Amino acid sequence: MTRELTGSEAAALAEALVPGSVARTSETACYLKPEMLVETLRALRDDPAANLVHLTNLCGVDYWDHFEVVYHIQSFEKNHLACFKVEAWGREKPEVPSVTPVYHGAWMQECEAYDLFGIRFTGHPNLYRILLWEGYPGWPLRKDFLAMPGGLQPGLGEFAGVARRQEPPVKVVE
Amino acid sequence: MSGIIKSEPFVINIGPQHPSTHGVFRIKATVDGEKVIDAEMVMGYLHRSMEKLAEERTYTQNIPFTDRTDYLSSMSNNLGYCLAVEKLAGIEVPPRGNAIRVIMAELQRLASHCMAVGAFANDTGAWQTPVMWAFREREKILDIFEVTSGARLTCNYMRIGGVAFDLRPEFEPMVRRVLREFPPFIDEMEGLLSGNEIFIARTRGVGVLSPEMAINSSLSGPMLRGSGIAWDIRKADPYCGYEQYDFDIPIGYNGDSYDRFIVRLEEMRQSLKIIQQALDGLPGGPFRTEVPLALRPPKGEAYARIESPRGELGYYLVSDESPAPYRFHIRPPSFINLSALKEMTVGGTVADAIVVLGSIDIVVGEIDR
Amino acid sequence: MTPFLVSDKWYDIRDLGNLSRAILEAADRILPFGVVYVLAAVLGFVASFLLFVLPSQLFVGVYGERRIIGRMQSRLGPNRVGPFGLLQPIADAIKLIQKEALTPTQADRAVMYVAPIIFVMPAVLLWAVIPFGENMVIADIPVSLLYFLAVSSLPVIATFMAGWSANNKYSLFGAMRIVSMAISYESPLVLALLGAVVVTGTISLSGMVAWADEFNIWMAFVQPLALVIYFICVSAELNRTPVDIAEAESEIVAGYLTEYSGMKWGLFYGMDIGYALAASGFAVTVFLGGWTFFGLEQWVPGWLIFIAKTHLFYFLFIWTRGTLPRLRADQLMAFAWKFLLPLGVFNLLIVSTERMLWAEQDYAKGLIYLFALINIVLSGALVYAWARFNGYRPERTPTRPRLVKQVGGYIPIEERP
Amino acid sequence: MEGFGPSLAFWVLSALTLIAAGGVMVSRNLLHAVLFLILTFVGVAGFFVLLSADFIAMAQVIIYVGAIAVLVLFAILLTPRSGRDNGETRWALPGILLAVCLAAIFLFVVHDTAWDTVGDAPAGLDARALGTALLTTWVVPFEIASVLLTAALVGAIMLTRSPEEEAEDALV
Repeated sequence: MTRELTGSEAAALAEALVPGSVARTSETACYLKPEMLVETLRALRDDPAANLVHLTNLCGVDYWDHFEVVYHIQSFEKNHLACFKVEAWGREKPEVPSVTPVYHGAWMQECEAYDLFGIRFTGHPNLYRILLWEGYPGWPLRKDFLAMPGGLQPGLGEFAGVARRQEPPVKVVE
Repeated sequence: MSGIIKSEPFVINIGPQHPSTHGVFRIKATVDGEKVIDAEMVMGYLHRSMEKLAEERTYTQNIPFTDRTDYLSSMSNNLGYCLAVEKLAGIEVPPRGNAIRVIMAELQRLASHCMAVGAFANDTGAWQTPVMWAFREREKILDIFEVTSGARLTCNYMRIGGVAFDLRPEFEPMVRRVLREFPPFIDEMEGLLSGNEIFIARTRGVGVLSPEMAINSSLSGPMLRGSGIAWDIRKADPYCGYEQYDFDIPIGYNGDSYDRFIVRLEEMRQSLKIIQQALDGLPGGPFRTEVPLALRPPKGEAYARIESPRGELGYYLVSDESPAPYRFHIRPPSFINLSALKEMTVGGTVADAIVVLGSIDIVVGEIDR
Repeated sequence: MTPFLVSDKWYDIRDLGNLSRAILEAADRILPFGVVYVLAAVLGFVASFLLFVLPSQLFVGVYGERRIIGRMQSRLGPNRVGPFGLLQPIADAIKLIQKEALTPTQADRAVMYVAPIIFVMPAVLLWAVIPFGENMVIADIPVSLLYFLAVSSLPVIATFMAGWSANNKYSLFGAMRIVSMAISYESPLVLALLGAVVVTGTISLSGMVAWADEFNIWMAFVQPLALVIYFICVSAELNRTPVDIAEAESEIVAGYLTEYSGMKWGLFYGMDIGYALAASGFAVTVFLGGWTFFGLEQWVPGWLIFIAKTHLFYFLFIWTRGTLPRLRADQLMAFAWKFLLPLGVFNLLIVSTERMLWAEQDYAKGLIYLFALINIVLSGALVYAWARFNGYRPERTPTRPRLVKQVGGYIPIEERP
Repeated sequence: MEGFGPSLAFWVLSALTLIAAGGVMVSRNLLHAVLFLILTFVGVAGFFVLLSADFIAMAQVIIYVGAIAVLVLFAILLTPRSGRDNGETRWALPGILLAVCLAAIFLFVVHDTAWDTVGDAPAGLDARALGTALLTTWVVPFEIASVLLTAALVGAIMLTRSPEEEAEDALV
């Protein structure tokens, strides 16, 4: 059974290798500081105790006021899975360092996150819109993409017994 | 010769409409004569923005979407999604439901690998015969799906908390027939292709992927196992009670296209073994835990993954206590398996690039989602 | 010498040659000098088209091949149009004629139009020299073997024109591959046939059949290696499936045919089968005793035996097409230059030595059977030895993957069993 | 060369060969020129057939159409400069001079030859007689013909060389 590391366990691993790299922890994830992300992940990959060699999943999440990039990294030999997160603030030009130098497999997933969320991965060798075409207006997976006025969600409102989503904490610039 | 004869590199588009891309997928290959010197992938022709659509629908309504991502293994996709929702909401599945899920997932693996093996042989130039033979066997499995779920390709059979319907009485004899008739077919394919000199000449040493490269490129499934890495989520992170079944993980030798092919063939044998055990010990009882139609999982996030025929299929869900997922992310195995395509194709010929693409076994619906 | 006619009766149905000969001789008495040659040529062309190209292409090729391959692929094949789907080729032809034959804007229009025509002509011309019965040969020229080789080198030009003119990169690939293939495979092909020429001492196809009849042995037994080399080379030149790199549909879509449609495509498709049949007929004539069958031709019309043999040989083409994967272009070239060509040279050496010994024994009939035995053994030994010499070893690596119970990281390859 | 059929064939073949030869000269496209050249070769082979020289005709088609023309096509496919047109070059003047000289010689030969009609083909043309003739009496021309193929191969490779490579070789 794969051991899913809790946020604090992952933070302990990261903190032991690169002190001061952890911003905060949650129950399931460890938030890393963006500026130390690449360094930390490289250390975690190369360290035999952590042995986080396989970047399984990378995706972006839009939390209205900030974006999170989620990294699920696993070890084959230790058979554990850790979840790291990086926050990118600002809707205009969110930036996260690219982990492509550490995990080659990240390049396509970062392209996808860039394509759908508009998160720029600095240091990526070839960041382009992988699924949509160049010049596509907007970033489709952002919560404010094609949103209705007043935060109304298309589709859900007609479902019986379903309340509308809460108002966005940040005023969306139309 | 290459020193004397000079040729101009030019760009050749393999795809979007090409017999060997198995869908609308395009490799922009720069070739020098027949040699590929650069390869760039262009995708998104089938992009439907499923992840956005899923944010507008309830958890149950999203199950049919997962059919349409990897349309060659809809059962596995349903299963992965349902597991993620169950993990998020803390729902237990009854033992009968789990056993049915295992049987279905393994049948789906057989069907999908049939397709993969046949299409791969077709890509090497065997004129339709292997793919027709594989289709003949796949039909039997699709018939089982039709009897059970009413659909052959997009089954929409799994539900949160179990499966949609109980098994019909015809189900068991049909599966027994598959168990009886599949091993000779696999042996036949093995005899036809694994020992074929031309097939070996075409695939051995083509698209070699070192284990370091395979791990670092986030590959999964037969791609990873072909490179000699013992990793299978059914063993490493058992779900649906896979820990009770006895099976082996086939791994390859040096990670070329041939190894990936024989790994798939062997996986079919292991799948039959699992189906046999699951069918023999099929428990009674309920097949589904009742869950509310508008399920509201507690706030949080969950990442659940299964071993789909193409590799690690993960679903990352974020819930905000509303009936629709706040974030719905698929970790598609064939999309991520492509990340080493350039490394595998550059240096070979155009014909090799086709073989490598066939050995990855992509499904474009899953790449573009 | 064989008699000029099997019998003097023109209505002897064992031999169609009598009938046509009688008609032509009668015509020669009426018509001015020379016209009868033109008439004979036209008649021969029409007759060979009707007798061989049309039925072979339509029924043996399109229908038979599709039915047999369908059988191999565990499906039914065409069975809807007419009884047993027999009219399927006609339905296909009607469909193809109705289809628009597209020409890309940037294509070289003239060359693209001319290419299918040039492709069709040699397919019909090839039948002129093949004897399909005693005296049943349209043009019994003394250098018919060379004629066959000369005419069969023309379709390469046509396919090259088709590939180059379409202005499509896939087509250009196909054109490039077919030209390099023609260069590579022509030499072993000629070397293999040279062996047959050395043994029989004639370059006339009728002479070869007569030789087989006289010595009661097929060339295939005297020179099995030459037959194998001929079969491989001719498959390569005709783009049959194990070596159809010029129109590899899974790699370069359809090669030189990518931009063709309608009946222009249909001509290429149909004539491909026509060439394969002509090559089968040629192989039967040179290697398998032509229209003779160890005395059976006394009772059965020779052309019936010939057609039966031709179609049985053609079955080999269908069989390989239905079963084998395709080789890569560079592997194919290497195979021609490194394997077939030296083998052809060795074969020629052996055959020449035997011929010399044979001449000293005044062409004793018994000796040729001994040579056949020696050659069959030698061929196997030669292929084995040359493969060993080239460093080829059969695969020793197990074709089954390793099986492990436990997950973990990379498992290094231990000693292979 | 008597009778209606052979005469007709002669004139048709003459027209075909001359038109094709003219096409080689005037076509601007390198590949069209080669295709016209092939047509010329086929026409010349037809002349040999008319002269009852079957073997030479077949050899003409096999060697020139089957081998040399295919080699030239191969070279054109590989050359980066195949797109160039077959236009004016600085070799035009020497070429014209050479052509005039050649034409003069031919005219001289044509004028001085006693044109007898050729009889029938030698009756027993078998492989042995042919081989004996080629390897005893005509061994020198036979070997020269094989040099021709080598020359075609070398020429095909030379066609594909770029100016930079030629400059590199000149330095060595």
